[in-house]
Amino acid sequence: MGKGKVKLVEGGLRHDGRRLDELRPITISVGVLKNANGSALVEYGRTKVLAAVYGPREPQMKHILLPNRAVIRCRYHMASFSTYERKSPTLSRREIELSKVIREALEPVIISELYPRTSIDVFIEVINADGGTRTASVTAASLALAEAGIPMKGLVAGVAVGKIDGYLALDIDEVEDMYGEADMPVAIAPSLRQITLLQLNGVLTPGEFTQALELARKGVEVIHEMQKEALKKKYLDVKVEE
Amino acid sequence: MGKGKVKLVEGGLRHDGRRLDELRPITISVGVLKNANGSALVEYGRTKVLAAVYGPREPQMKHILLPNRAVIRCRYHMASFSTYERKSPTLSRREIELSKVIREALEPVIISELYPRTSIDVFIEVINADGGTRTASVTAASLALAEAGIPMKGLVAGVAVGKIDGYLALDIDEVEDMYGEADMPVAIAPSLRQITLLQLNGVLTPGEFTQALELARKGVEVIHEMQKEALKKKYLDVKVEE
Amino acid sequence: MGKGKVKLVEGGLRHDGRRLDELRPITISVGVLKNANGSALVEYGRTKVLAAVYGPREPQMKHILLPNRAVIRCRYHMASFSTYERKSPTLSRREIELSKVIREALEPVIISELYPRTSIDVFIEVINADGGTRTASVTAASLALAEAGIPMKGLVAGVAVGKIDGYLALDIDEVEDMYGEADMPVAIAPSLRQITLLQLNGVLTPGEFTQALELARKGVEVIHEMQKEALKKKYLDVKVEE
Amino acid sequence: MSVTPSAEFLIPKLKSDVIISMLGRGVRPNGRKVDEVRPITVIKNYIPNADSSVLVKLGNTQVLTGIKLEVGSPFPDTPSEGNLMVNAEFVPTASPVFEPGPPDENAIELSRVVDRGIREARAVDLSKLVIIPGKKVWNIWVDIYVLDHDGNLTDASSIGALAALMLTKLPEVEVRDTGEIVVDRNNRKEQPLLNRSVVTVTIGKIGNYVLVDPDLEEESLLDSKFSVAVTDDGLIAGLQKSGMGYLAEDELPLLVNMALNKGKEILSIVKALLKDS
Amino acid sequence: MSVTPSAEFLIPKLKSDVIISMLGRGVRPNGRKVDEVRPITVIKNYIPNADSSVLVKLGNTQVLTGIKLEVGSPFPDTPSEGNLMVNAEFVPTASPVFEPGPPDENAIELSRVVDRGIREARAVDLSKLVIIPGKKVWNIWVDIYVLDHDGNLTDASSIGALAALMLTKLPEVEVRDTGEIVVDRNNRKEQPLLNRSVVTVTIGKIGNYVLVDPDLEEESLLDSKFSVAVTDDGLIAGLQKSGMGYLAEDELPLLVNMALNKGKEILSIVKALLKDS
Amino acid sequence: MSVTPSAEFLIPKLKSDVIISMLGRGVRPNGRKVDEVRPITVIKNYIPNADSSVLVKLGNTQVLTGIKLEVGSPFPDTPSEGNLMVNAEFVPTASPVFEPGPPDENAIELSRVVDRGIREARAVDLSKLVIIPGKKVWNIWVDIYVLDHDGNLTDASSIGALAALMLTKLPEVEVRDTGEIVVDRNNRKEQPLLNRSVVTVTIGKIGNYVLVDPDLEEESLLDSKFSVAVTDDGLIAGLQKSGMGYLAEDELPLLVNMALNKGKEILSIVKALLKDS
Repeated sequence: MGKGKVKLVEGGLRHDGRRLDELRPITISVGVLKNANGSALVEYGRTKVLAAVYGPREPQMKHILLPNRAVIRCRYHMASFSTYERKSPTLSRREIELSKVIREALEPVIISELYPRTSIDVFIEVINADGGTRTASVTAASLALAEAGIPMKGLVAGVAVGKIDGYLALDIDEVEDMYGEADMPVAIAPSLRQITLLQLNGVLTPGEFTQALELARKGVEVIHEMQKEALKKKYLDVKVEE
Repeated sequence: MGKGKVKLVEGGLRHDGRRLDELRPITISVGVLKNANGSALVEYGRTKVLAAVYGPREPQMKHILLPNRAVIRCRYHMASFSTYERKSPTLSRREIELSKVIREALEPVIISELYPRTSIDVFIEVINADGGTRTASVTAASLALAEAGIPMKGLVAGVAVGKIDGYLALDIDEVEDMYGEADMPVAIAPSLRQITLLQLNGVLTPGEFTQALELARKGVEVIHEMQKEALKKKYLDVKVEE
Repeated sequence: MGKGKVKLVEGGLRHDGRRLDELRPITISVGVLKNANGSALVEYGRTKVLAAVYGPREPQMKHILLPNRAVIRCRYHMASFSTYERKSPTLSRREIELSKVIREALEPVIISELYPRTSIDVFIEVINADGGTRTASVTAASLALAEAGIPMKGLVAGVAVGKIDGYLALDIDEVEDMYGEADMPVAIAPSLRQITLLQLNGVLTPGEFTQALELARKGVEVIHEMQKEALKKKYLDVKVEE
Repeated sequence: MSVTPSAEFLIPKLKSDVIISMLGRGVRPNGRKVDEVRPITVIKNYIPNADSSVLVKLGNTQVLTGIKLEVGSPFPDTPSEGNLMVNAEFVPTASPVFEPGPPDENAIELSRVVDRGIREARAVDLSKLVIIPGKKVWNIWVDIYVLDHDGNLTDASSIGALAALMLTKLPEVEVRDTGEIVVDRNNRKEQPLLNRSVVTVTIGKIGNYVLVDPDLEEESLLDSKFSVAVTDDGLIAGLQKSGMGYLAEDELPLLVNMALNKGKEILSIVKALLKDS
Repeated sequence: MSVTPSAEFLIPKLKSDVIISMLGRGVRPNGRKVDEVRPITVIKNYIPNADSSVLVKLGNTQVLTGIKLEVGSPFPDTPSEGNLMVNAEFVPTASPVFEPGPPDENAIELSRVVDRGIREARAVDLSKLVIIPGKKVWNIWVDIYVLDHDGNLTDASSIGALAALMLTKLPEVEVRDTGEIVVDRNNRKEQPLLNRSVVTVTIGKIGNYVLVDPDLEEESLLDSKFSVAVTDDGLIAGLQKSGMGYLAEDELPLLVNMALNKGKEILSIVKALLKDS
Repeated sequence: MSVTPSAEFLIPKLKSDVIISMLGRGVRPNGRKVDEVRPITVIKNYIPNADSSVLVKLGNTQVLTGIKLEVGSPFPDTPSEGNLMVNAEFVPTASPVFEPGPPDENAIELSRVVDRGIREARAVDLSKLVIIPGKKVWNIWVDIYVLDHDGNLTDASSIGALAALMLTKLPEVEVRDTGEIVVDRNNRKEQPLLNRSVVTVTIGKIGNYVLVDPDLEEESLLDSKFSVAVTDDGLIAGLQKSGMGYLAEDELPLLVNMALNKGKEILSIVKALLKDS
C-alpha cells in the first residue's frame, strides 16, 4: 500500500480510463460446473473467480457438525498461475484469513438453522488475480449458494473502494491497490442493508471513510442487479431446456 | 533417462559383463523378521529390498475399512542411506506414486474378500538402491504376503526391461537406467498370465514394446521359480524345526 | 558443551559471584492465571517458566484415553523471544524430547488412577531461557498440578548440576552450560526419595556423578521448601479473600 | 478451510437473557459502562532475552509481547526497507479451548489485523531499518503470546505490540571492511523506533447493543465484532468486521466515532503507563 | 501410505449389470462407440497472469492449465538445462469426493504420468531454456487445475499440458553487465517452445471389455486403466497401468494399437483447435 | 505434546505375576541372568551405497545403521568443525505398533540419547572434518533404521552407531583452484574417524528388580529404564531416565556400576566382532 510513485489519476480518469466511481466490466455466469450443487464464475475486469457449493451434506469429519444448524466450510484459494509471480499452492496466512472473512460475510445471510448436522461447503478458486479477489469471491459464492438452492435471506455482493492519489475510487484493481493509499473491501446484502464484510488496509480520515462506504454501497447495488439478472437468465435457460 | 554419453553395450555384453537377456544375481530370503506376520529380503544385484506384512488386522484408523473386503495398505520407502546421495526420510512424490503402483500390483492376486473390515499392511523398505527397486519390491512383498498366510491367487514377481544403446536389456541397473533410453518395469503373476504392474519411462517403438514385454515375461518366470524355491525352503526349514 | 575457553570459576566464585553450591535467586508464584485450573510462574535467576494445568477433563481426542487411569498430556515449549536468537515457534526435536522427559518426571507422583478416561494437561511455556529451563519446568508444573487439586504423592522439584572448570556447580546458567564440561538435570520428589528425572549431557567420572547427585539433592530440598511455602502463601491468600 | 465454530463457552439461556435485558438498560454484567475499557496494566522489559517486551493485562486478559531484532536481507522488491513481522500464538495455558499447534485462523487473523494497523499507520519507518542499502536490514519480529484469555485478545495484543515497539531502540552496529556486521546490543540509539502510535479498538455487537472491549463472557453472546485501528492523530488505519453477524449500514458512524474516542483514550493511558514505570 | 480406496461412486447393481450387458453388445451407456473420445474443446489464454494457458473440456471434464516461466538456477547435475515441473491440483470444486489439501496419490500419479510423457518424448528441449550457462535458466511450471471431474482426468490434463506448451513462447531477456536479468514478457521469441507433440490415451477395462476415454460413470465400473503416452510420430513415450485389476498378457497388443490410433486422432484435433481459435 | 502411552503389549496378569516371581528368584523368563546381555552380531558393510554400515542384531532386535558423508557448510558459530547428525527411524516393518510417519517422541529421544553419548565423549573429533576452514566441512549423517523390535532399541542403536563409525574413513578430497571440491570415495584416509568408543547400557526396573538389556516382553513390565553412556576409559558420557516410574535415590550407585561393567563388556565384544569378520 502507498508507494505513491505512480500517477494513478489524471484529468479525473484512472490508469485504465475509468471514472472514479466506475466499476470494471463485470461478467457473471451461474451454473458453470456439472458436479457442484451450485457454481458461479465472476469476473471484475481481469480478476476471475470461480465458486462452487456442495451441500447441505454430511462431511467425513463428523466432529465439526453442530446440533442446531449447518456449519459453513469455506476455502478461498489462489491458483498457482493466478498471480503475477507463481504462488505456492499451499494455503498462505492471507488465504487462511480471507477464508474466514469470506465465510463470515456469508454466515449472516445463510439460513443455516434449516439443516442441522450438515455442512455447506463453499470452495473458491481465484483463477486470475487483478485486485478485488475477496469481494468478487463473495459475489460468486453468494450466487453458487443460490444455485445450490441454499435458503438465504438475501444475496451478498462485494466491491472494494480505494484511495488513490488522494481520490476515492470504486473497484480498484491491483495497480491501484499497490500504489494507492488505501483499499477498503466491502460486502453488503443490499436487500437487508447489512454490511457483512468490512476491512480496511490503509489510512482514511473519518470523513473519507463515510464517503468510501457510500461509494461501495452504490457499486454493490449495481453488482447486485447483475447477480439477480444472472440468476434470472439461469432460471430462463433451465425453462428452455425443459 | 537417455543422456547417452556412456557406452553401455560392447561386444554384446553390458557394463557389468551380463548378456542382454541375463538377470543380475538374485537372492531371496523369506521370514527374516521376528515380529512381522510375513517378511522377505530380496536382492537383485546390489539392489536390496525388505518387505514385511502385518495383518489381516484391525487398524487404528477405522474409517478406511471396507465392509466387503480387506483394505491393502502399502508403503514403499527408501532408507536415507539407500541412495547415492542421502535421501530425506520424508516420503517423496515418487515414493507416493510407487506405493500406489505397488499396491495395485498386489491387489489383483490377494483374495481380500476373505477378511472384510480388516487391513493387510505391506511395508517395503529399500535398503540399497541400484535400479529395479519397485520390481524387487513386488517380488519381496508377494513372498511376505505368502509367509503371512494371506490367501493369494498366485505369486507376483517383477523385473524391469531397459533400452540401452539401442538394445533391449533385461533387469537394468541404475547406470543403465540413468544413461539408457528407456526403463519399463513389469510385474506379472505368471500362473495367471496377468500383468499387474506396467510402466514405461522412456521411448519405445510399438515393435520394441512387444519384444520388451516378452523379455520381461521370461525374466519374471525365472524369478517366479526362485520365489517358489524360497518358499519351499522356508517350509522345509520349518519342518526341520518341528 | 565444553568449549572451555571462558574462565568460569575464579577464587571459588562463579561468573555471577555465586559459590559452587549456591542456587540462583528463585521466585515462585502460584495461581497466576485466571482460566487454568492451576498455574505457577517460577524463576531461577533470569530463567522464567510458566506452567498451567487443565484437567482432569475429557479431551477432544478420545482415542488417547485409558480405561484405568488419567493420561498426562505435557507440552514443553519455548516462546520465540525466550532465547538469545529468535526461536521458531514450531516444536523442535529438543522440545519433543523434553516434553516426554518432563511428563515422565511427573508421572510417578500423580495419582492418575483416580481419574480414568480423563486427561490432565500440563502446558509449560518458557518465557526466558537462561539455563535450567527443564528443571524449572518440573518445579512449576508440580505446583500447577497442586493448585489444580490433582492428588499427588508428593511435590517434585528440579535443579541442574554442572561441571565447570573441573568443579561441580549447583544450578548452572546458560553461560556455564555452554562453556562447561557437563550438565546434569535432576528432578526429585524429596518426600519419597524418588528421582523422577535424570539426564546427563557431558562427561563425569563415577565419583563426580555421586557428588553431583548429592549436590542436586541438597538444591532440590531448598527448592522444595520454597514450593511448600508458596503453596502455603497461596492458601493463606485464599483465606484472606474469603 | 474456515469452519463455523461451535459456541466456545455456552452460557445458560437464563443468564444470557438476563445479560441482554441488562444491556437494554445500558448496564453490563461486569458493571462497566457500555463504552468503558477494562483497567490496563503494563509491565515493561519482562523478557531479558528480548530486545524489548511488555506484559499487558487488559482486565484479566494477559498478553506477553516480545520483540527481537535480527540482521537480515531485504526483500528483493523493497531493497531499501527493513521488515516487520507480527506473529501471534494462542498459548494453551490461556484457555481450556486452546490446543497446542500452529496458529489457527483466529490467531492468524489477529496477528494480521495488528500488523496492518502498525504497517499502514507507518508506526515504524521501515526505511530507517537499513544497515547496508540493498544488502542488510533490521528485521523486527513482534511475537505476541496470549497467556490468559478473558476476552478482546485483539486490543490487548495491539496494546502489547504498540507498547513493545515504543520501548524498542535499535542497537548500534558497526560495519567492518569485510562486510561483517557487529551488533552491540548494550549500546542503543537514543531515538525510539516508533514514530506514530496506533491501537485497535474493538466494539462488540449483541443485537442492537454495542459495547467496547468485550470480556470473555460478553464475547460468548456477541453477534459480531468490529475492530478499528486508530492513530494518535485521529485517523482510521484499519478496519475488520468479524464474527457471524453483520453491521447495519446506519450504525457505522456511531461505531467509528466510539472507536476513535476510545482509541485516543487508550493511547494516552499506554503512553502514561510507559512513562510512569 | 497407499490404501485401497472405497468405491467412490456406488452405482446400483442393477444399473451396473445393464451397462455391462450393453458393453457386451459394443454399446456404451453414453451412446459412444467403444473407441470414441468425447468432444474436446480448448479455450486459449484463459488466464491473463499466466505465460500461457488453456481451459480444456473433455466432455464434461474441465481442466485448467497455466504455465508460468520463471528465471531460476539449474540443478547442479544438469547445468546446461532448464527445468520442467508438472503439478496437478484436484480442486474441491471438481467433485464431491475431493477434499482441500495437498495433492493425494491420485493427483501425484497423474502429474507424474503427464510429466514423464512430456519429458521422455523430449517435447520441450530443456537445453533451449538456458539463459546464462550453468547459472540462469528458465523454469517451466505447468500447473494443472482440475475444476470439474467427469472422468479421465489424465487425458484431459495431458491435453491441457500439451496445448498450453504449444502456446508457450519464451520472453526476450536481456543480460546486463551486472549479471542482472531483465525479462520482457511483452516481447517473446517467434519460435514456440514445443518441438514434439505427445498426449496420453487412457483405456479402461471392465472385465474383457475395453473402452477409450472412460467417463465418471464408466470409471466407477473399471477393473483397471491403462494410459499410453503417444507421440506425433507414432512412438510410445510412456505407459501406466493403474487400478485394482490386471492386464491380460494377450490383450496388450490390442490396447497399445488402440492407444496409438486414438493418440494420433487426439493430437490432430488439438492442433486444429489451437490453429482455429 | 507428550501423552501417557497405552501399554503397548498387554501381558496377561497371570504371566506377569509369574515373571515377577521368577525375578524374585534372580531368574529371567528368557533364562538370562539379571546382568546378562543378549548375543550381539554385526554384519559389516551391509549397504553398498552408504559410506559405512552395519546390521546389528541384539538378540532378535535388528537395527540397520548407515553413514553418509556429505560435503557441506559449517554452522556460522562453529566455523572450524564439521557436523554430526544422528537420526532414528522406527520402520513399520519392526513392530505391529509402529505406524509410518515422521519420528515420534520415542524415536527422537533415542536418536538424541545416542547422539549425546557420541558427541559428549568426543568419539568423533569434529575439528578433523574441516575441508576448507570456515567454508567446507564434512557432514556425517548417522541414520539408524530399526527393522525388528524385540526390546532395548537404545542399546542396539548405540552399538550400531558405534560400529558404523568405527568403520568410517573419510574419502580423499581434492580442492581445485576454482574452489570446487572433488571427492574420491574409492580412496579413503588410513586413519579411522573414531577416536574414542562409547556405548549406552540400558537397565530396566521392575519394582525393586533390575535387569540389563530388557527384551520386549520384559519391557512391557518395566516401571522405568535407565540408560548410561559408557566410554572405553570408564567414564559416564550420558544418562537418561525414562519411563513412567522413578529411580530410588539409594539404588543409583548399583545401577551406575552395573552399567559401567556391562559397557566395558559390550565395547570389547563389538571391537572383537569388527576385527573378526
